[in-house]
Amino acid sequence: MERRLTYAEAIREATLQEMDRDPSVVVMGLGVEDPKPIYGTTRGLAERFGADRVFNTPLAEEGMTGVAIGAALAGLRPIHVHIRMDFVLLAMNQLVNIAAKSRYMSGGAVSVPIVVRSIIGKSWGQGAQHSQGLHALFMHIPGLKVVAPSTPYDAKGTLIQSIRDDNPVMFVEHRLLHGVTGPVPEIPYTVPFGRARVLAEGDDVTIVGISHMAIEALRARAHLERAGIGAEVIDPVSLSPLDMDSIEVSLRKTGRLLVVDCGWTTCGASAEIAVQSMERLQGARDLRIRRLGFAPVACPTTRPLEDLFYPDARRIASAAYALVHDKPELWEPPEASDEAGAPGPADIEFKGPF
Amino acid sequence: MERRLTYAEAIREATLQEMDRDPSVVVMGLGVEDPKPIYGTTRGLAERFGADRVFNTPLAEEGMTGVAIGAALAGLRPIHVHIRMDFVLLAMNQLVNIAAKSRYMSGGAVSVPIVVRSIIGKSWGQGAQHSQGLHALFMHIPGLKVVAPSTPYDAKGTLIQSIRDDNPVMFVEHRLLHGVTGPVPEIPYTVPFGRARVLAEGDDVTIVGISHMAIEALRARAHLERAGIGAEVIDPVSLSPLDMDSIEVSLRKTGRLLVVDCGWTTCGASAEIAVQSMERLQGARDLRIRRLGFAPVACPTTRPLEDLFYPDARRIASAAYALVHDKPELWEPPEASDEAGAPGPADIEFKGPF
Amino acid sequence: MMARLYRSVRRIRRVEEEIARLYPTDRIKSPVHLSIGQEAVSVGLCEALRPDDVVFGTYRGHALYLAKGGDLRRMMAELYGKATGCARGKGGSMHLIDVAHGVMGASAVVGSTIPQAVGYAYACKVRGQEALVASVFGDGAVEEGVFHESIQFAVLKALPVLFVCENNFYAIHTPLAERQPFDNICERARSYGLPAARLEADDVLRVHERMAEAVHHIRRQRAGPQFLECRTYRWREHVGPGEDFDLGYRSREEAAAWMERDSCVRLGALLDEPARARIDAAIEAEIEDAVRFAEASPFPGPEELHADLFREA
Amino acid sequence: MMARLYRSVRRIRRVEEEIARLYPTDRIKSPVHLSIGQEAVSVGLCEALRPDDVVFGTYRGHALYLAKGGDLRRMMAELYGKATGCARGKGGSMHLIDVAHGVMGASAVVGSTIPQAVGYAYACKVRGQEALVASVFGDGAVEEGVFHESIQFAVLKALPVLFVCENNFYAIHTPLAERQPFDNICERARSYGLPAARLEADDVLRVHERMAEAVHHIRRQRAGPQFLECRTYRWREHVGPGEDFDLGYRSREEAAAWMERDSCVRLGALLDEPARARIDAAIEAEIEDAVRFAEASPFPGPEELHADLFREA
Ligand SMILES: Cc1ncc(C[n+]2csc(CCOP(=O)(O)OP(=O)(O)O)c2C)c(N)n1
Ligand SMILES: Cc1ncc(C[n+]2csc(CCOP(=O)(O)OP(=O)(O)O)c2C)c(N)n1
Ligand SMILES: [Mg+2]
Ligand SMILES: [Mg+2]
Repeated sequence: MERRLTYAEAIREATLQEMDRDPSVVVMGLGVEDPKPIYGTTRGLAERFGADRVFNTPLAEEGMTGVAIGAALAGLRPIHVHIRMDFVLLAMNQLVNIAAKSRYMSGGAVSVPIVVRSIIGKSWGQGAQHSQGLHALFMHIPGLKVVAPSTPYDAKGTLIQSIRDDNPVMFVEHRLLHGVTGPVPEIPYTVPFGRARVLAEGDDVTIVGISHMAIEALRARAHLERAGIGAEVIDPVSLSPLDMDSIEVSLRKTGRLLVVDCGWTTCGASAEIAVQSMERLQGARDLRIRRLGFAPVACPTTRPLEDLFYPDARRIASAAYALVHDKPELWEPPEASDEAGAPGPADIEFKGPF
Repeated sequence: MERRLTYAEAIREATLQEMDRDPSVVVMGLGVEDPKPIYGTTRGLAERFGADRVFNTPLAEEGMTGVAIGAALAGLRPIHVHIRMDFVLLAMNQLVNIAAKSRYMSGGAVSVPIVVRSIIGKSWGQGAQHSQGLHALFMHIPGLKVVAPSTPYDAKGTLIQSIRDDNPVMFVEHRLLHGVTGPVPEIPYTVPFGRARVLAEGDDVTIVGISHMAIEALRARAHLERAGIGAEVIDPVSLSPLDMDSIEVSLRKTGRLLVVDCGWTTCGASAEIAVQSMERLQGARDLRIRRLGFAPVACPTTRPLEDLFYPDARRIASAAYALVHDKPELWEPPEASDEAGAPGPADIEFKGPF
Repeated sequence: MMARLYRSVRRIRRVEEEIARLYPTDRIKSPVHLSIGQEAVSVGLCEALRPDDVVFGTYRGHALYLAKGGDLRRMMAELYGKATGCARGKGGSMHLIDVAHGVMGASAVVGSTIPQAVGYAYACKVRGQEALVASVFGDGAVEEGVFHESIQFAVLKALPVLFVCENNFYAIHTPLAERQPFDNICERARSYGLPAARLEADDVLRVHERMAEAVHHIRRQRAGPQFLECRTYRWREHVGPGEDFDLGYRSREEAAAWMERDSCVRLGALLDEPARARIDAAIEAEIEDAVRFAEASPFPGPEELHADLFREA
Repeated sequence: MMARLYRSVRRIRRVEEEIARLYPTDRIKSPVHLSIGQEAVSVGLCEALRPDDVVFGTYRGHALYLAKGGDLRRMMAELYGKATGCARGKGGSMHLIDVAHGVMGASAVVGSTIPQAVGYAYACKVRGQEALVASVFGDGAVEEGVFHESIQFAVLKALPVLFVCENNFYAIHTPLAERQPFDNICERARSYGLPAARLEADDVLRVHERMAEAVHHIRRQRAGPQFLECRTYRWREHVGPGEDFDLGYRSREEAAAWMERDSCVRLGALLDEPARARIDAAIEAEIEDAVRFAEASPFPGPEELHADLFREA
């Protein structure tokens, strides 16, 4: 029988197996050793590996990121966990000015093998400061790798890959993915960076869904199927490096690209994927593009506005439909198709900001 | 006779005139009151307006940004100056989590009228941490305005506009622009955000040059002219909001877009301008695009590599030529044309990081 | 004064108990960080402030908002996500604001309002205003570098700020001793050269007395900021309506010692019964009204999504 | 020991004087922040360290690099932007590094290597290594929040770090008193509960003695970090080869008092003349060789632009 884990369990298993394998791996962050250990992803690690290798930090994101970098320079492989990506903004100097540049500006004398795990929050009135998907900020910076897996399988495989990578890796999770289950082999394995996954095939439109939006894209695909549209759904998995080859193959078939991100679109991952697509196809294949992401405001807390702030399966389907039929969205999936349309579990609402 | 000022003098004049007009304007930052006052841009302000309105700060970017925000909430209009944009990374939390969001998450109860001036460094071995153009990071964030004037005229006009704006404005300068001279009326005037400038007309290719790259684009245009290519050069002036209307008008004519930035391209301003161009023209006009920016590494200090790291007039011309003739760059402007090609003064080399 | 203090503490307590009671209905779709047990700090502080003084707080902000005079109806509506909320439904429990009453806003990023308080005070000082600013934050916030940067500038410029650290001994579930080398927050503050004192904040009268003294000094002597560490205790879970003694990170006994000294009960006992009953009844009526208001209010319409990003003339 | 100390101070002084002499040729296309006058700090520190100990420094890094044993040829080549430089021409004067000799790198962002030193020490401690880490930074760095965050964690985990603050009284042209409320850096450090002392760093013998003491304690007692404030003086301009008394932010008299107590001269006078002359001659020869090496070395080729971003197996 196929072994299934949640995304959170997959992350925990990857961490545990790598810590078993390599004594230089350590886990640090606010609440990694806690009765509510980062949604279970760090549960039991301190008991197993001891306080030296798994430790809570003071509230000091910039400083503790520097500590992680320094430990990495000395040969450790720290995994630094942030329960919200929003807090990583406090550590931008260490990440961008130090971690991303140490190797280059030392002419290769050192390297900084750190993994920065951070979680994009969503739902239950998280609000403006607990909901940001800021992966594009890191994609902008040479010297950082960025990965944002959407399945438990890839969560485990890319986390192991991240830990073994000799460079700083921003590991982006999404709060609503933690409860999602999927097949995960017990044996340790890596999923390489720079390889996108075609989650479902289709001939009419290519939907690239980042992180949690890969799941929404799959749901949208079911809606579209009933409207006679075949959507190919691609999960880039890693954002830096970005596997444009796979996206290009799909676009040569469909000629239509919809990129859906759990982040803003301006200078976002969706902009980059769209423009690289165009750079590759221009002169060779007509291409129509479209981006969806956070509304260009801060995330409001009240539910009716929050629902408008985020793209979801229905709006993705509408946008894809418009792209295919070359007109502004007029079509909406029928209400009744919602249940049937969901290939994954409905979002599990969670309460509280953590 | 036309009155001419340097870019630095224009900034100083804008500041001085606004401080005269509005007692709530204050200037703060490391070295604003200094024998070498931010390349002269804050010279004499402390003597004129007193220590309460012009003051040096401790080295504490995050905290002092919060101080500026708090002062703005109380009705002051702080101009916070950073001699390098790289240091603004220390203040990302206050800028992104607070300044950009205070108005929205208070439902409009407050606003944060601050101007954050920061300077992109270049030349004389500035190196990885004194050379970054990070405006794309701010463009990504709703709630921040971003402006990057390239001429003394626009420097004065947009700075006055920024100071009068009731919202946080990131005012981006470039070290090599400070010495550039141009016509600047003495009377205070504003240059509105969201209006690009067509610096020179042409039919074959549209070159959008951001900040200092607008000048390099003009130089490239002279090279191209001699190769029979007419380049239209556009300076977006403000990056958020972005005047895509003007760019669209140009592209409907040329069908070819080269965006040149003094920053990285991935998820950069160049990506955003390219993708919005495509979103507007798809189905209406065939469009070819190309981006140039920093090489995707940290900025090296040694001159031979530094020269390769940055786009310059010659490489811009080559790229535009390739775009027009639809082939990889083979053409280079002849060496001899360099002098003639430069419409502005040659870059003034400066020594030292400040 | 005793009646005022009692009313304020009791009102906050009851509002939060009511929030906890309503929470399982899922009509409050917002994380709530309750101050139950910690009310004495906000009340003691705000009763020492003038209406034109301002406060900056945190996501654990109901108590400070109410104590400073924030509108209860609009707070309740905010928790319900309604258009009549103090942030028009866009901020929720973690971002309460009432500028008219000097509640200048709160942040869900620990420590991040501290420098704003200092900046506000800078503006007050250079404009010759008498207003004073209180910055309220938890024991965790002291660990953030920005706390130091803020206090440094406040002392350097002799600004009218009262720093109030609500030391409830935990940051989420991590005790202070796991995060800070020593239990000596005051000493660290004092190293910047400002007066700093520790007080047990289980008695609102004492808290108020000390706050009033500090406020008086800051306002009259204009010699710069002061710092007060208020030792207090959170009775409920870090976030949410319930208790959390089952989690194992702290014991019910530890809490019981604080609950026994409940400021609300002790103060109530000092009032004469009919006066107390009148206050209590008025509070209940006010809460009922506020909840009704919140429930009856409309949600913001879709056009609200794009409103309020920028202020344009 | 006296000869060693003299040699090291003199060598740094002469190297930097030579850099200043060469600078107008524009062959060093890199901003240089000279330590002339401040050598005693780096020398006193590094002579107290073992080869396996490591140091983290700043853009004002020539002295620390050389004192710790960094390769002079590769440093000079780095300033020239040559492929043989310690960072292959990619780092320049502000980013000197020599891992083999425990010079772990420097940053041009003030304060930003302090937490790295602490993190390195964490690794040493949990792996049971005896190595000790020195973190060297200026008086300006103390103002950054990250200084506090770093010291807090170092004390919390009792890490083997020696914090060395080179207090030269200025950050660029701004005197300490305009930036910090009091001239009491040690007190602020001490509030975290670690031993902190101030010393006048005009005498390399004394500096060395105190450094050796601190190092001994940290290594043997394993009781955590220590802090030393070294009061010193920068003789040249903040950045660049010249003097800057014309700028008006400080006076030549102020500097003269320090120059009179020049560590290099005083120590040299204690040595017997032939020994001193031998040392001096060797230094001159070494410098000449290093400059020749730098000048003769090739620039990195264009393929180097994209190398060294990532380390790939
Ligand atoms: C900068 C930052 N880091 C981490 C968090 C997650 N977090 C939320 S509340 C909290 C505890 C803060 O403790 P304290 O300051 O003592 O306040 P209390 O909740 O006890 O009132 C933490 C760590 C955050 N919100 N902001
Ligand atoms: C974070 C940051 N802010 C500002 C600067 C600009 N800057 C460069 S050196 C310097 C002065 C630092 O003074 P100090 O720490 O005392 O060192 P010193 O130069 O005196 O050795 C400043 C402000 C910087 N490099 N980094
Ligand atoms: Mg607490
Ligand atoms: Mg100094």
